[in-house]
Amino acid sequence: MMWFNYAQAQSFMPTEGTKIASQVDNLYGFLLAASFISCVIVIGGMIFFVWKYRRRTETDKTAYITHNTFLEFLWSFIPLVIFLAVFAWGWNIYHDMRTMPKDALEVQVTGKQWAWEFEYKSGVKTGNLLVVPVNKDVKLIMTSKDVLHSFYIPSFRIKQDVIPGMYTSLWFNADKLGEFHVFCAEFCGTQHSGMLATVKVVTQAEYEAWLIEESQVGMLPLAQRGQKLFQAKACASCHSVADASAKVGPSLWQKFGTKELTEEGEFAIDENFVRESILSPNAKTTKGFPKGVMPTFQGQLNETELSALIEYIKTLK
Amino acid sequence: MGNNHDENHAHHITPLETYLKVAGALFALTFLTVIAHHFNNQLGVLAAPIAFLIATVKAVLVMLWFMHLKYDSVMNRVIFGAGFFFLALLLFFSGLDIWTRVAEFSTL
Amino acid sequence: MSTDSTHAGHDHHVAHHFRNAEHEYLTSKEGIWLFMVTEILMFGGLFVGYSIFHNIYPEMFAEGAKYLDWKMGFINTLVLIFSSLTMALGIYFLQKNQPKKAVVSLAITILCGAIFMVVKYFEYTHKFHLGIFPGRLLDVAKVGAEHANLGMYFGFYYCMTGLHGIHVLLGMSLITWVLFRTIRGDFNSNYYTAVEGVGIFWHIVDLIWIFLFPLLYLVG
Amino acid sequence: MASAAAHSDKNYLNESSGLWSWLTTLDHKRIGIMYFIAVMFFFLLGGVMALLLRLELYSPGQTIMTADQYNQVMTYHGAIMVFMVIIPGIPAILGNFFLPLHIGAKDVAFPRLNLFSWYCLMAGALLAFSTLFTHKIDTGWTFYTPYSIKTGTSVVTMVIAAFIMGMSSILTGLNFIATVHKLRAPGMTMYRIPLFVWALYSTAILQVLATPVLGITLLLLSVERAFGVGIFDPALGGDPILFQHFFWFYSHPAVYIMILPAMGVVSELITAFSRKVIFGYTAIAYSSLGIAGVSFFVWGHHMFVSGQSTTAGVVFSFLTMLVGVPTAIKMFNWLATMYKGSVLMRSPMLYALGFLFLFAIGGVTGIMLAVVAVDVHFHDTYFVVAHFHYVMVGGTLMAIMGGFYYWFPKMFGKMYSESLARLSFVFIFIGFNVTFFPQFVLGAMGMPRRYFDYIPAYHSLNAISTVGSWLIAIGFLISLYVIVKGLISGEKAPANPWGAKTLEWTVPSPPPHHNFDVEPVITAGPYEYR
Repeated sequence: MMWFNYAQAQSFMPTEGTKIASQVDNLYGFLLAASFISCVIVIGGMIFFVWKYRRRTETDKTAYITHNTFLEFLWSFIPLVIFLAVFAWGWNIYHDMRTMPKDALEVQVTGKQWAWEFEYKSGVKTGNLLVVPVNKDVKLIMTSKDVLHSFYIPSFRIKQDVIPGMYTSLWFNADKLGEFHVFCAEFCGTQHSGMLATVKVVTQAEYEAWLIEESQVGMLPLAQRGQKLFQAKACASCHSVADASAKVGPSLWQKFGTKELTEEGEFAIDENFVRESILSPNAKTTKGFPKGVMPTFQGQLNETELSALIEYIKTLK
Repeated sequence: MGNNHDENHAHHITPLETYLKVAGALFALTFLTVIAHHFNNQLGVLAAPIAFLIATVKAVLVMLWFMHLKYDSVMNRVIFGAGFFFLALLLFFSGLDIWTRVAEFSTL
Repeated sequence: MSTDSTHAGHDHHVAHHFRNAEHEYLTSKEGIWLFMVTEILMFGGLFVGYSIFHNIYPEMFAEGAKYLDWKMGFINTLVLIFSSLTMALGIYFLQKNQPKKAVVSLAITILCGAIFMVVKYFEYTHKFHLGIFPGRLLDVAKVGAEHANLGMYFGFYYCMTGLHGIHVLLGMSLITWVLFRTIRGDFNSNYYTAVEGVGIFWHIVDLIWIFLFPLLYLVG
Repeated sequence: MASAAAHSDKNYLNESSGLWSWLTTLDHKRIGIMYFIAVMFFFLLGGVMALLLRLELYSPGQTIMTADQYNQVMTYHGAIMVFMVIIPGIPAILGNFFLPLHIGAKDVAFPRLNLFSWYCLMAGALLAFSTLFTHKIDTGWTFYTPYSIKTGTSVVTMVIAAFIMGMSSILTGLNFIATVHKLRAPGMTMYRIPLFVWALYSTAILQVLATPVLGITLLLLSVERAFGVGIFDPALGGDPILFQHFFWFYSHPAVYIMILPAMGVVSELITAFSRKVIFGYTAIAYSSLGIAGVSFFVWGHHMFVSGQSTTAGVVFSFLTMLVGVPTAIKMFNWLATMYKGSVLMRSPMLYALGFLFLFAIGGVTGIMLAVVAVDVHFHDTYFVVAHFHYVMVGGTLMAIMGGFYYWFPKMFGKMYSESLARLSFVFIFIGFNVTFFPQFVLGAMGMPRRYFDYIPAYHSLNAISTVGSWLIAIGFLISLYVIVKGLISGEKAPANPWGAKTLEWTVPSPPPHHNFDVEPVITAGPYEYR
C-alpha cells in the first residue's frame, strides 16, 4: 500500500526519480536483453542438443571432436568485446554519479543506529525526513555516529555507505515531485530493516516555506517543540507514542506519572526519571529490555530541549 | 614433473665454508644496517629504502643458501615466489584505493 | 608435514603411496614449501597493514619507534642469524653422517631461540612497566604520548613480535623433536626430511625477523 | 575390468571395522566419507535455518521470530553454508575420494595431514556451534567492522572457529597441490589428468594463497576487540574499509574455491553421459587456472559503494569483466561436448544440465553486478542474494548432487533408485527457481538484503519465494531417502555402470584399500570415447 503512495513501480524497477536513474535503467535494459539472448543461446542450445543427440542405442558411436580453434576464439572474443563495452558504458554513468556538482544544495546526513538525521545549512534538523526542491542539485555529505550504514534511494538508483570517522557523499537532481523511500542497505544491527527515511521532493516555493516553518520551531509552545525534537532525534524508531506496543525500547504512551519496574527496582516516572533516562539510559532500564541499546544524548541536548521533550512526553495520553 | 627425476640423485651438499661465508655476510649486513641507522639524519628520505634494501639482501642470502633454494627445484622456487607476488597484490590494490580516495570535507 | 613416515628404529620406512625414499623426500619438501607460502602470506597481511598505516600516520609511527631500544633488536637479530647458521649446520652434519655434531648444532639452535625469547621477555616487561600496552590499554598519560592513537603502533608491535614469538616457540619445540629423533638415530645422509623441513621453518622465522628489525626498531 | 571386479570382496569399507578404525584412518576414501557425513549434517542445519529465515520473511513484520533472532539465524545460515558446507563440500568429499583415483595414486601426498584437516574442520565447527549456547553472533558471515567490534556477541569465538576451519581448507589445498604434482601415475602427464583434477588443482592454489590472509584478518579482528588497537576501528583512527579489502582478498577467491570444483564435476558428468570426448580440454583446463588467477584481482567489486575510491571502483569493475571470459569459454565448451554426442538423461546428467541452466542465469546476472553503475543500485539488495544463490546453490550444490549420484555406485558399491533421484531433481530445480527468481525482481525493486522486515509492496514476491523454499526442502528430503535406501538395499553396482573412461572406473566398486593393485600406466587422455 505504502509503495503506491510513494512511487509507482515501473516494470519491476522503482520510479525513475532522476536523469541518472533513466541512464542506469537504459544500461540495465540493454544488459537484460543481452542476457536474455545469451541465456536463450546457451539454455536453448543445451535443450536442443540433449534432444537431438539423445542416446538411441547402447552402442552409439560419437564424433571424436577435440577442439576447434576458430570457434573457441570466437566464443572468447565476442563475450570479451561485449563485456568491455558494458564496462565502458557503466563507467561513463558511474563517472556522472560520482562527479559532485558545484553550487549544490548541501545537506549533512548522519546515520545512527537506527535512524537518519538531516541537517540543513540554516540549522534546521530533521529525523528520517529529507525535504528537497525539485530540479536542483542536492549534495549529501554523510557520516555515521556508530557503525556502517548505507544510504540508498532506490528511485534515484544511488547508494553510498556511511562510515564513522569519515565523510562520504552522494548527489542527485530529482526531476519528479513526490515521496521516495530511503533504505539502509548495510547491515547495522537489530533494527537494520527499520532504518527507513523519506525523501520528499517539493517545488522550490514549498521548500522555502518549509525551511522557514522549521526554523521557527523556537517560537512554538514547549510541548510542540518537544514533538519536533522527538521526530528529529528519531526517538520514534524505538519508542511508540500512540499505543502501548513495545518496539526496541518500551512504549512512552501514558507512561508519565505511572510507576515503572526497572532492573534496579521500581521508580516513579517523573521529570527527573525521564531526564536521567535520556542522558544516561543505562542507569535504569525497564525490565525486559536489554542494557546498552539506547545511546546517550548527553551533550546533544540543551536544558530547554530537555524540558521540551519531557513536556511532550507528558502529553502522550 | 615428479615422474622422471633421477631416482638415485644425491642431494646437493653445500660446503661448510659457504655456510660460514653466508653467515659472515649476514652479520656484516646487520652491522651495516645499524651503522646506516646512525646516519639517518644525513640520509633523509633514503634511510628507510636503504634499511629495507639491506634487509632484502639478507633475506635473499638466507633463502638461497640456508634454505637451499639455490639448489631446489624450479617448482619450489615458483611456489615460494608466489607468496610474495600475491602479497604485493594485496598491498597494491588496498593502497590503490586508500591513496586515490578523495576525502569529502564537511562544509557545515 | 614431514611426518608421514613410521619411524621404526634406524631404517626409514617409505610410506606405501610413494615409489621410493627420494620420491617421498621431494614430495614432503614441496609440502613444506607450500606451507611456508601460507606463513609468508599470513605475516604479510600484518606487513601490509603496517605499511598502510605507517603512510597515514608517519609521525605517530616515528614516535612509537622511539620507545623501542634498537640495541635489543640488534642483539636479537645477531642471535637469530647465528641460530640460522647452526640450524643449517645441523642439516649439513646429518648429510655428512655426523649425528653427534648435528645434535650439538641443533642444541645450540634451541639455546639461541631461548636467548631470543629471554631478550623479548625483558623488552616486553620493560614496556609494560612504562605503561606501553597495545591499543586502548596504552596509558597515554603515563607514557606521555604525543599522539593519542599511539596504541595503534604498539598494537602492530605486539601483534607482529607476538606472532613471531609464537613461531619461535613453535620452532624451538619442533627442533627439540628432531633433536630427540637425531639422538635416537632416525636420521642419516639418506633420510633427514624432517630436519630439513623444520630447518626451513626456522629460517622463515629468521627471515621475518630480518624485516621486523628495521621496520619496527629503526625506521619506525 | 572383469577380472578386477572378481578379484576379491575386500574393499576400503570392510577392510577394517569399528568406529576407531574410521576416526584414525589415513585412507583418503574413508576421510572423504567422513567429510561427507559431517558436511551433510552441517548442510541440514544450515538448511533448516534457511527455511526459518524464509518463513519469517513470508509476510512483513514479525512472523515467527524477533529482529535479533532473525539476524542471528541469518548469520549462522551464512557462516555454516560458507565455511562448513560449500567450501569443504566438493574438494573435501568428492576431491578427497577421487583425486588419487583419478591420477592413479594410492593416496594423497600427506594422509596424516588429510586426517588432521578433517579434525580441524570438526574443531572449528564445534567452536562455532559453541557460540549458539553463549551470545549468538549477529554480524553476518562477513564480520564487517565496526559493527563486529561493537556488538556484544561472541564474535571472537566465531572468528577463531573460522580461523581453524580456514586452516583445514589450507591443509586440504596444500595436500592436493603436492598430490597432483608428485603422485601422478607413470604416463599421467598434466594434460592427461581429468578436468575434475584440473579444477581441484586450481581450487587448491586458491585455498593455499588466499586463506592465510583471512587468517590474519580474523586474528586482527580478535585483537581489535580485545585491545582496541584501532586498525579497523574508525573511532581510533583506523579504516573499516581496509577490513573489507583484507576480508575480500580472501573471500572473493573463496567464491571460486566454491565454484571451480563444481565446474570440474560438471565437465566429468557431461562427457561421461554424452559418451564423447570433452570439447576443448586445454581451454577448460586453462580457464580453471585463469579464473583462479584473475580472481585475486577483482575483490573490490564487493565494495563498489563501500566508500573506496572511484578509481579503485573503476579498476575493479574492469578486471571483473575479465573473469567473465574464461567462464563463458567453459559454458560453450560444455555445449559443444554434447554436440554429436550420445546423451543419456540419467539423474547425474540432469543435475549437470540443471547446473548449466542455473549457472547461465547466475553468470549473466554476475556481469550485470560487475557493471559499476548498475551495481550501485543492486548492491546489497536481494538481487545480489539471488545472484549468489544461483551460483552457489544452483551451481555448486547442483554439482555436488550430480557428482554424488554419479560416483555413488563407486563410493558405496550400490546403485540407487533412479526414478526417485530424478523426482528429487525436479523438486530441487523447480523449487530453486521459485525461491530465487523472484528475489531478482525484489532486488531490482530495491529491497535490501539482511532485512528482517520489509515494506508491504514486497510481500507477494517474498511469499512466493518462501513457498519455493519448501519445494527445495522436499527435494532434498527425497534425496536423503534415495541415499539411505540405496545404502541399505541398493543393487550391487558394477565397476563401471556408466561406461565412463576415467581411471576410477577401472577399479572395483567400492575400490580396494590401496586403490590400484597394480600401478596403472597411462597412455592416452582421460576421455577416449572412440
